[in-house]
Amino acid sequence: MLKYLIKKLYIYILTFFFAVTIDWLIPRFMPGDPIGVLVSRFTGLPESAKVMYSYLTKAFGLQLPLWKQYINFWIAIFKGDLGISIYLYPKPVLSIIAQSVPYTLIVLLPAILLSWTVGNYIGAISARHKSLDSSMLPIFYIITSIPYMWLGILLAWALGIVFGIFPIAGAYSFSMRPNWSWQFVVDFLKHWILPFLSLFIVQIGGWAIGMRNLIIYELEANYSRYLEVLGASEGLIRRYAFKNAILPQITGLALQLGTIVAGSIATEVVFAYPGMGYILLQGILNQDYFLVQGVFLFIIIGVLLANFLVDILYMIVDPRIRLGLGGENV
Amino acid sequence: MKEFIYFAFKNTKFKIGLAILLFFLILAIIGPYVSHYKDPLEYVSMSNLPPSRENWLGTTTFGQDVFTQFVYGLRSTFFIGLFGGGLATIIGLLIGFIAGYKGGLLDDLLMMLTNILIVIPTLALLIIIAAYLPYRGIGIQSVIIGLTAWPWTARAVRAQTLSLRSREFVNLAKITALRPLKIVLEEIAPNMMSYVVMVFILQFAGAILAAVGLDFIGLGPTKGISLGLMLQYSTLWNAIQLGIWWWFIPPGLAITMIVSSLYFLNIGLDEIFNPRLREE
Amino acid sequence: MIKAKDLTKVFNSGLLLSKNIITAVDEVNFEIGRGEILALVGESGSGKSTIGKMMLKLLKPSGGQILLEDKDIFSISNNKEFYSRVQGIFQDPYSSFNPIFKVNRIFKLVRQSFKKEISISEWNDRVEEVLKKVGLNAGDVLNKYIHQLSGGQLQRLLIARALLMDVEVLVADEITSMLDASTRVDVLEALLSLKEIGASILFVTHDLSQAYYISDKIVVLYKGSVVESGSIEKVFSNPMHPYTRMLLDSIPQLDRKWEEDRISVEDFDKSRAAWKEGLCKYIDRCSLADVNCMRPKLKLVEEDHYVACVKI
Amino acid sequence: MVEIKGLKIYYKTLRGDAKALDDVTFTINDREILGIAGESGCGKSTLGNSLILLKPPMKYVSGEVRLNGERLPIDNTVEMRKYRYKKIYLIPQYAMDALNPTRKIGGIIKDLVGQHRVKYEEIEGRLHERLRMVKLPKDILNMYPFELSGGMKQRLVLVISTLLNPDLLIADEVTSALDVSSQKAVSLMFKEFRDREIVNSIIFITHDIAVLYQIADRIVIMYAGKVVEIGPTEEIMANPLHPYTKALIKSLPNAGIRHTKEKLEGIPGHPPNLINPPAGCRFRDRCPLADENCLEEPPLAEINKGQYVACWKVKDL
Repeated sequence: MLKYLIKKLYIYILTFFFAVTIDWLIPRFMPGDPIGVLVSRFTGLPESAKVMYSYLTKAFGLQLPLWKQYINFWIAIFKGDLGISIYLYPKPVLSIIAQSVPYTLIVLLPAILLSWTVGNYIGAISARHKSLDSSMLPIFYIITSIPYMWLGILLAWALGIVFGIFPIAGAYSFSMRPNWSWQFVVDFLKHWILPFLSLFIVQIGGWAIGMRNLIIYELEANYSRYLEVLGASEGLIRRYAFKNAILPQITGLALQLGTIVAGSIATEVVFAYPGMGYILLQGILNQDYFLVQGVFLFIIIGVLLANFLVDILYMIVDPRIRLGLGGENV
Repeated sequence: MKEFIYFAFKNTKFKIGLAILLFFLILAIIGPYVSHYKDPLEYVSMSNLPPSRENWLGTTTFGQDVFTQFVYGLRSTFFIGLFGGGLATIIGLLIGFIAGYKGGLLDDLLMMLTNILIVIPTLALLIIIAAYLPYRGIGIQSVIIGLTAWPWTARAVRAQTLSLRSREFVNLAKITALRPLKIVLEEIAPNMMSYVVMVFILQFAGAILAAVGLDFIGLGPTKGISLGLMLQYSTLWNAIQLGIWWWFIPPGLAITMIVSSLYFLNIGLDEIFNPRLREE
Repeated sequence: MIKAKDLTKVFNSGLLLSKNIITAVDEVNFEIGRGEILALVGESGSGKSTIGKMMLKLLKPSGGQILLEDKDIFSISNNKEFYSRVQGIFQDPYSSFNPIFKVNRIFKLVRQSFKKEISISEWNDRVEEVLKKVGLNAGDVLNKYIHQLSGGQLQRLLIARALLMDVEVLVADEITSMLDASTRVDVLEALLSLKEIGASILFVTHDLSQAYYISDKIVVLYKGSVVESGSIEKVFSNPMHPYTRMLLDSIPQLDRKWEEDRISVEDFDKSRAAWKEGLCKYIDRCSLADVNCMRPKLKLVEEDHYVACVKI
Repeated sequence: MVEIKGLKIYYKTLRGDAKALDDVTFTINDREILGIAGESGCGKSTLGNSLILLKPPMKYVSGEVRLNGERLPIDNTVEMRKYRYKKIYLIPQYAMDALNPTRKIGGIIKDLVGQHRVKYEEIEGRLHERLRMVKLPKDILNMYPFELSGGMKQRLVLVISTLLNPDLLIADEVTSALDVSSQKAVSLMFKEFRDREIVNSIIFITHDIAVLYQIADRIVIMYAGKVVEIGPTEEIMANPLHPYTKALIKSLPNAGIRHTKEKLEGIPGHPPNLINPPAGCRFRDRCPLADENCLEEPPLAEINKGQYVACWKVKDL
């Protein structure tokens, strides 16, 4: 069991190292002078451009030899100093991101967990008999093909504008100050429902298809046939099949995290929901390079942590791994 | 091959998928010739006009003709799907073949790289790369999507190569003193042709979705138009609040239909190639 | 003439970090003369297929050598030269042919690799002739896809292929285990025709009756080591090693019934406890075993008959 | 006592119905081990599986099966559930992975037994005793199936399948995937289970006649979906009547034959295509004695006491 954990940790550390290196590499090896490109887009006066230019070169430490820059970069990360944001000058990047992370998590976590459970459940039901399967499967496939942000737009337009039930921008109405009053909570939830709903629906299709295929595979496995031959009821056979089919779905959750996080960025942009995605959009639109770099790192760390948690969960649930005999099939 | 055609046209999922795909393909090809206007970004008439005989899909806030933008956008979407998906499939095939056939340390290293790239959210990677490209055309966008989307293919192709490599006819080829390259190309690859086509279809769909994702957060092509950009502009300029549905519904719908038609094609092909499924 | 000298193969199943070593083949020695069939017999996991694969250079040994006419086969760099003299047939006939081509492609490839100098027409005559030798007629076998033929026919095609190349050594790795009894006999007869042209044949099998039927010498393997070997008449008529004796007892004969008392089943507990370095591998199932059964060496018990057991 | 009359089971395939089992009739007496032998594709597994779980692609055509006089509704899978695991059992060919890998063995047994409203405590004593009989330790119950070796799994499945003392036990190619030593051990255990009256009667299906010679009381030889010969084991081995049985026995090297002393002969040709089988005797085109009246289907006639054969030529011998 320990062997499995060490191997997993080994890959995640390597991945983190790889991601940070890319993050460091890109501005330094991209064609053209990164600072020049940044400053040229900055619409200020000529002198302020010069000031910006010197500030940025110092901030990047471009005058230092490459390997020195690389080490500084790592030190900065561990110290949590991700540089100063240009867009929200002089706020440090770390605090901006720290502010936006809770909003992302409030929408993302419930959406992922609920869509995973509901999607798996529906997938299991649809594998029950042919007629249900042939009608529900196309729907699942259409849902998974919808681009994340378009579903958000549709919901915003339909529920927000045409029926006007829910507000479609921000995390809470401007007149409110965040406090624990009942009134604020209700208002907050009304703003929360649409981004959550769009992220929730768009993922269900993927999980349902995955579970449907896995269940059919398990139902055809020899142990299901043996149970049937021993007069076991349909319910018992399906319960066993579901338990075995859910395992690869757990690893699937870990692998899909990357795409889901990417999807949530787009959804936040649609609803101007002040999560990491929205911050990232502002960073890009304003060429605020440090902010973009910081958000990238946070996403990587978040995804790696989540992956590791899911792996631990998988190890506890799957006896083959826990007893260290079965080869892990991630 | 004859048998394939016979079963293909008996398979409903395959037919539906193909029909939708062809519809949008034809629309993308003949669209620009049929539309009244040549330049999608040109000011043609009043802004926010609903669909009419003059402007089949109405106009945008800038008075541009939505239908012209839509058909040019379709072209770029197919372009990215083809080249981005194609590049990803080729890289995935190469790495999958080498890792699967050679095995040993090379296999471990390549798989390490693949696992890393799978864990990192590809969109985050694209953001960093795209954010720093001074000039972004569709071509460059397909390249960066292709470079980051291959891990799924590599894993699938490696598994397929491993299973084929353990088959005895590969050993028989080895003891007939055939060179490794000949073995891969003549013994293993032909058996995977059906599999490669299905993997390419999935990559094609993946590339389209990735491109839309990038365009939407402002990292799309700096010149020309794409369905993702249409969605971005419409959201940025409050098309939802103003109820200009004809600006954001068609691009999203087109992407969804194209991608789901690709998925249907994929399941259809899977049933056609997999005799066991055909029995039902 | 082919010889295995202290042949060893070790598999490392752990990944980069952890190492757990499995010794599949443990210092095996045997020799096959011209026109001789040697049966390599053992249960699953005894390493017999691994030895077969090493002889075909499909696996590199971790220790020891395989000598073809006293020349280490891994020193013969030119593959064409080696494989023109050493050939193999595998267990699953349906997996030995590339499903998308017709079966006669294997003959075309053989000509391209080894016998380029022979003209196509002359080559086809030779193909026809060897097919007759293995009891197949070209008409209903060539130009067919593999799902149109039976397992027995496919295996005989592979034997015909070896006959075409008049090989010196043939490795037959469990070639009859997937076949029905009736077609199995034709395959064994075809193998005998190869023996007549002077080939040395390694016949890998878990079926002792077939081994007794066609082979001249026998090597009995248990968990990678040789427990008994020698001329087949001697080993079958007076088996010395407890494992060989147990195997021979277990054969469902057609003329006498099983003795019911001597059911020797892997004893669940002892096998785990006994696995210590230096002890005889058969200790967990052996009726004669006691604590100081050290790791035995093969010793001559009678002319052309070796046994590896401390007790004998 | 099990009577099978005129059983016909076909397989649905793309190119039409394969007549896997065509009008098979025989009986299995109480406390008897009946061996069913035949080459691949002769319908023996179809027979075994259809008696207990008749699911597509198998299709019931006609015929009747009676267990102790009571008609078995084999064509109605739901109805049959009452009989499965109480009256009729199957030990499958795929015993190696017949157990759910992610659930403890004790848990599996508890669920299975619970399905038939039998409390685990009631049969716990019997379970431990049976495990001892097949030399499996008691603490196997809280282990997982993937921790056991092939032979052990086979013996465990034998115990699980016979836990509720079945009337009829069907063993489908149980020994073919095993090594020689465990093959003997498992086969003899079947005999012991019958002798200890844990099981009433057993249908032992295998392609290896030699194993049947060791443990079966009577043997049914099948060819291309039809029964060609039935008889007591000693009789069939001593003087087989049907040409196919003769050829089959002659092709086995099990009686310690050397190619130098005595040549074995195979059976030329291969079994007919069951989608449109040849008229009359299906062994016609491979049979050395075949002539024109073999064009008509030979009935399964009783030649001498207890020995049946379906061949015109046998009377003249």
